[in-house]
Amino acid sequence: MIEKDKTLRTLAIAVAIFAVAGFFLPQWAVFMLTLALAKGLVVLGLLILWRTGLLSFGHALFYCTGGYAVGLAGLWGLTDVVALIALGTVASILLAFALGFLITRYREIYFAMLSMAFSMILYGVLVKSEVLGSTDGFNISPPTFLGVKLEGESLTLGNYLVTCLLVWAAGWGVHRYLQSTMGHMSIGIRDNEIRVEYLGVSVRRVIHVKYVIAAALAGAGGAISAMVVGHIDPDSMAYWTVSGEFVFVTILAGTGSVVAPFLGSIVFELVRTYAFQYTPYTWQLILGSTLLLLILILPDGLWSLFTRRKARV
Amino acid sequence: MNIKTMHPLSSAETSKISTLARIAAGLLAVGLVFFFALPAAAQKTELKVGLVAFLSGPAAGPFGIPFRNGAEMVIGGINSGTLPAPYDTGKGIAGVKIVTIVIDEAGGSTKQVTEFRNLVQRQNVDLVVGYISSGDCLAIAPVADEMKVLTILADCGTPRIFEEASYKYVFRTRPHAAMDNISAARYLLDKVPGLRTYAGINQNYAWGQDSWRDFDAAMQALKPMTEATTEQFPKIFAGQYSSEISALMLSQADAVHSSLWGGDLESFIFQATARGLDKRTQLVLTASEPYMFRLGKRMPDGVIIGARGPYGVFAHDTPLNRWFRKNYVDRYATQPVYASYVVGQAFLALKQAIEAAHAANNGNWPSVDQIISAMEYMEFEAFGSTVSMSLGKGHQAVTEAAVGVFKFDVDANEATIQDIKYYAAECVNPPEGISSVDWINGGMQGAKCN
Amino acid sequence: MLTALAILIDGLVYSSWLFIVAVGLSLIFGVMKILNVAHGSLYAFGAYGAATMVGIYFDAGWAPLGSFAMLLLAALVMGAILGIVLERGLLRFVYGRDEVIIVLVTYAAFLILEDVIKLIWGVDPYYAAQLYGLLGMTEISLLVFSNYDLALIGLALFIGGSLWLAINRTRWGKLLLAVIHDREMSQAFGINVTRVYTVTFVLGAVLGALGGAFTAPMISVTPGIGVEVIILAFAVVVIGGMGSVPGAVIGSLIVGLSRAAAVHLLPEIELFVIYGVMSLVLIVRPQGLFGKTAEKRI
Amino acid sequence: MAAILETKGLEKSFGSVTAAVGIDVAVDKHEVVGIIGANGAGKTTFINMVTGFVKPDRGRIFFHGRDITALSPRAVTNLGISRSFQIPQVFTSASVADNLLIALGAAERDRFSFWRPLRRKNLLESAAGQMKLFQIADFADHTAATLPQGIRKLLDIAMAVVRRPEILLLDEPTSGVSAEEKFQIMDTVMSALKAQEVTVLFVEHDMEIIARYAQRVIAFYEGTIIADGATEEVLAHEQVRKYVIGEDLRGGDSQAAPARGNGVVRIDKEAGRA
Repeated sequence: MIEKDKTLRTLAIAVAIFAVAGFFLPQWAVFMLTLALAKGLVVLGLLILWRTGLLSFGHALFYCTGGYAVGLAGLWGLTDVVALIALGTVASILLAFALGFLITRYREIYFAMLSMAFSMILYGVLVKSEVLGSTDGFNISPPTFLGVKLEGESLTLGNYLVTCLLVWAAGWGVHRYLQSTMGHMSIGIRDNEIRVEYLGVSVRRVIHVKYVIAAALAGAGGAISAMVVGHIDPDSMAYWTVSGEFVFVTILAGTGSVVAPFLGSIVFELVRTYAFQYTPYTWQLILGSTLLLLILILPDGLWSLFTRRKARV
Repeated sequence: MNIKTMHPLSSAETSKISTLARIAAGLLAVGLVFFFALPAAAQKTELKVGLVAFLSGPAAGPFGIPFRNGAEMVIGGINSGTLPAPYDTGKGIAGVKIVTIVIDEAGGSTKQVTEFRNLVQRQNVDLVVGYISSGDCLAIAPVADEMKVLTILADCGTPRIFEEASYKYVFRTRPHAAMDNISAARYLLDKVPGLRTYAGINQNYAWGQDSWRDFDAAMQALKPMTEATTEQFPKIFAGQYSSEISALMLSQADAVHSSLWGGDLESFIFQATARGLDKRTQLVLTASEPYMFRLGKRMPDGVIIGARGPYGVFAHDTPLNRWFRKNYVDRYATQPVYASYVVGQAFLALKQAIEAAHAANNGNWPSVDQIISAMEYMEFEAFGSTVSMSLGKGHQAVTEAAVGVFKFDVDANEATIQDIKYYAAECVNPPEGISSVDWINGGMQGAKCN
Repeated sequence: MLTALAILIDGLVYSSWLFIVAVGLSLIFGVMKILNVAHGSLYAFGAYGAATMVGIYFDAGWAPLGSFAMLLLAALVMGAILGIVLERGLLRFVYGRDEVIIVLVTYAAFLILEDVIKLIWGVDPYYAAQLYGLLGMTEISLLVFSNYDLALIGLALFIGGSLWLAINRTRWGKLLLAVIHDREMSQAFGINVTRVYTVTFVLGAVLGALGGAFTAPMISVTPGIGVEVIILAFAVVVIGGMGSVPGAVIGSLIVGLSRAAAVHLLPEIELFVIYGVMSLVLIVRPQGLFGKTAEKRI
Repeated sequence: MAAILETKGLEKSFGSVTAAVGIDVAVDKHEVVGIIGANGAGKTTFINMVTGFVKPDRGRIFFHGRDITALSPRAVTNLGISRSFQIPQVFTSASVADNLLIALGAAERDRFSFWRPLRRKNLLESAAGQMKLFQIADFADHTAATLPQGIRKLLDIAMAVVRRPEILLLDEPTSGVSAEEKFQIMDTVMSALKAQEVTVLFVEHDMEIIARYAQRVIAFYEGTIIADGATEEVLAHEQVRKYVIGEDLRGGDSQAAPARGNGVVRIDKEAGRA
């Protein structure tokens, strides 16, 4: 009755393949993959929430918090890659923990819209912060790796390998969590909160934990993006369209596996960049049509490509 | 949201390794193809330029498309060798033709950094010209240095780029935005000598905030007894200014400063004139030149207009400018605006610098470092006026500034500018080594005005 | 005193505009439970259509006042065409799917329509400003108001009133209420739900386009105007309560008046006002002011 | 023997509708109590109040002498009072086995419930055992949304029982189930519960089922208890027959409705506590 769960093996092998590929792939691809994986971390957090029936239209709040935490730490001279990612994650966790007391009362569209309102308030604050460069944002110096300063290609590769490692760790942890009792409580809360309460479990507390985990992942993703891009500004980190993109990738990817968010994120990034390159004047049309087709053909997300065959058997 | 499409617990987490491995292998293959498709360095046959400008969104109409048009036309002139002197040195740049790869600037700095890398490493461009948004310029500059790619920031305004850092591979061939507001303040005080109060309406983002800060500071530096009555910061792309206009009316300021651009500026003008704001106060619109022809008689007479430099109607009447205007109007059936001018200016700078380096390199195609040395502290003739790369260790251009007053010539049915005043570069730009903000706040020490 | 008057009038004008822009979104959500992101595109198409038709009208040299009919006509044509294309050509294939999926479908449609606008009208601005000044201005001491703006208040009242009558006093309205209340039951009673959906969506689309058409004279119609409107409309609808027409009225009033107050009294916070108000309302009343929560029977 | 569950003077109204007035109930360990009453008599409200879903306007509820009136459903559940629902409250998109697994996982109250896998050997075995006990093992892999009503009811009850509660409140365990299935379901439930020595309160419309399974019966009428005692006696009680069972008692003098609150008939209380 216990099926052999291969997800962790798949994850480890995939991450290993990607990490090794980083040594051979062209620079632009490594950079793009780094960003796609960083955003995949954010989407992984949204996956946890979405399994619970909650969608945050304001998850950029934590992505941005992670990014700005790194930016501010950089201004104070902190450059170590591990410390920076940890800092971005912790900043998001603290914020989510505080907001969680409020937002866990909300469901459905109200959860989505209140999240969005929070993220837009942060956006407003940043736009008003001329010290932080307002909408122009500011630059961040490249991170150091345990005291070692890398440059050029090795910097790109270093960032990428750290990201791969984090993706593996996050995927592993989230998978364990999703397989746990509390992870499975997602389905319970989504289907029937009353029953969950009558099982003696606090729905709000479970959601609070999930919200904090999702925020931590988004904070880590934001921290990586900020370090890798070397620049942060509110428009590309906190605006509602950024959150919208995360939601889009979440649905596009599907919730079948912790690997799905990364796959979805990479596919999205590839579609977008090639639409940018080949149809600079109508890339939105191409992107929109592609996504529309994917939604219509694969209602359960890209991941259903890998599970459908099994379901038929 | 009731999500019905979840996978049951028991079957979700088991996927086939083989399929996943196939994806990874596929991605790897795609990457490798591009990797080996890298062309080997050979005799220079073409100069591949990445051109980045807004092609979608609200900034496409006022900036992006005129920018791209200006680039297209000037590149055409360079490639066919039809530019007038001093650029009549044969076809192309040192005989090499320019080809472009155009990218949309929409989507924020993160996407732009990604696409910049793609341009350089996937598309193998030799250099990149573009960027209208200051945020994008700030983000791109360190990446360009890291990747050692010559990059010309052609249009963005923020002084911060070379005031906060210095770059080797990055140049900005247009002056930064501080002079727009300094010259506007000087002009306003000349035109309205008894001015006591002024107000502002600027978009609530970096550009608007910086513009107002510079203008306000310049006014205080030039005439300390004046006073700002209200500072309005509507959201960018809000389009609705009825409340702000009421607030401006109630403030009864002698003048209203605005750095609005594009659709926001036009909407503001419609709404302000429909309520007679232009009759009660002196409007100072620092970035409004691009819209005067299109708006025509809908632009109220007497408005103080800037073009962010000696461009458009402020451009000096030289053979270069005549060539530029004629070809532009012939080709696009519309007047060139400052976005068209500044991108043309960037390509002129490239032509002069590369050809100088080419000559110094005994007629061989110069290295990037040689081009950079040629461009640093270079002075060159552009379509609007003379440009000196005198700030930012030779990487930041300055020019003179120009301001005038709008008048719609009813008889000729034409938008015109009167009382044009030019301000020498040293009058409206800080000297090397001090930030614009500090310079203005410090009373603009050492400004040399004619 | 004058400031108070300015806040009131500016607030009412802005509220009226918001209401006209948002009510179609609220209607569609109320009946179909679809959060239509493409509402912004409908707004943009309405504005472009109006600017185009007003331009043609003035070029033809007809009586200027008749140009107002062009705004209505543009909204009807654009709303009807796009409404039918979106509903019949796209949305009906995803009915019954998860709400989020439908939101994303409309988001994709929005992306596509953004470029379609560019393909049809290019990136240069269009104006319908000729008729903005036609109605003249009203002067109150230091303040001058455009009569066109003031007329928007009347238009909003008219639209709100007509909708209220249509929903509460007509047969169609009763069908609508039945479908809102219980879709399956309505179907069982022989109501043609498919038709109600199509009619509702087209009506909502026309209202969205109407918002754009009547905004066109006061703005420069450029690419991207739809993006800004979506969020505003969402906020209004969420504050008022999803799917409630009276809620849209109150939501618009709250946002409009607080924004006007901010502009006059504390311009620094203008950017936060709408989100601040939205958060406050949601914190106090999670379902919005007029929203209903379904008690779960156990 | 002291009552493990006791309510004193519970009152509740929803707007103008009075759902409970002066409800005093005491239940002893291992009792099997049937609750009867017409629709709207306040039976479900009683269960909702006891399990914390509805707060009484007045009155107190004690569990082992501890006041649990203000507690949430979650807290009440954690004290050992479980319930089932008239409309089964299950996780519709999960399989029957997973429904039980989740319930079992929740029952563990494990500090590492965010980390330890749910699909563990002991939990899987417990779930299998529970399914066997409730005779729903054949449906283990079926999604709950697709189950026949009877099976869903059993699942709902099974989920309530995995916590091994001291008291189980069943809200109409056989409503919506065909007449043939009713006894089968009740047999299954009751034998399963007997195995776990649970005190049971169950709301039921069907007097045959009441007669067969309840040791004691409480009859509700318009928010009050009109009878409480041994099953046969209550069922035979005149007012119960008239107002609850709905028999036409011609010639009786009971045309007047029973008095509220104070007219409780305690029929042979001791008999009910056999």
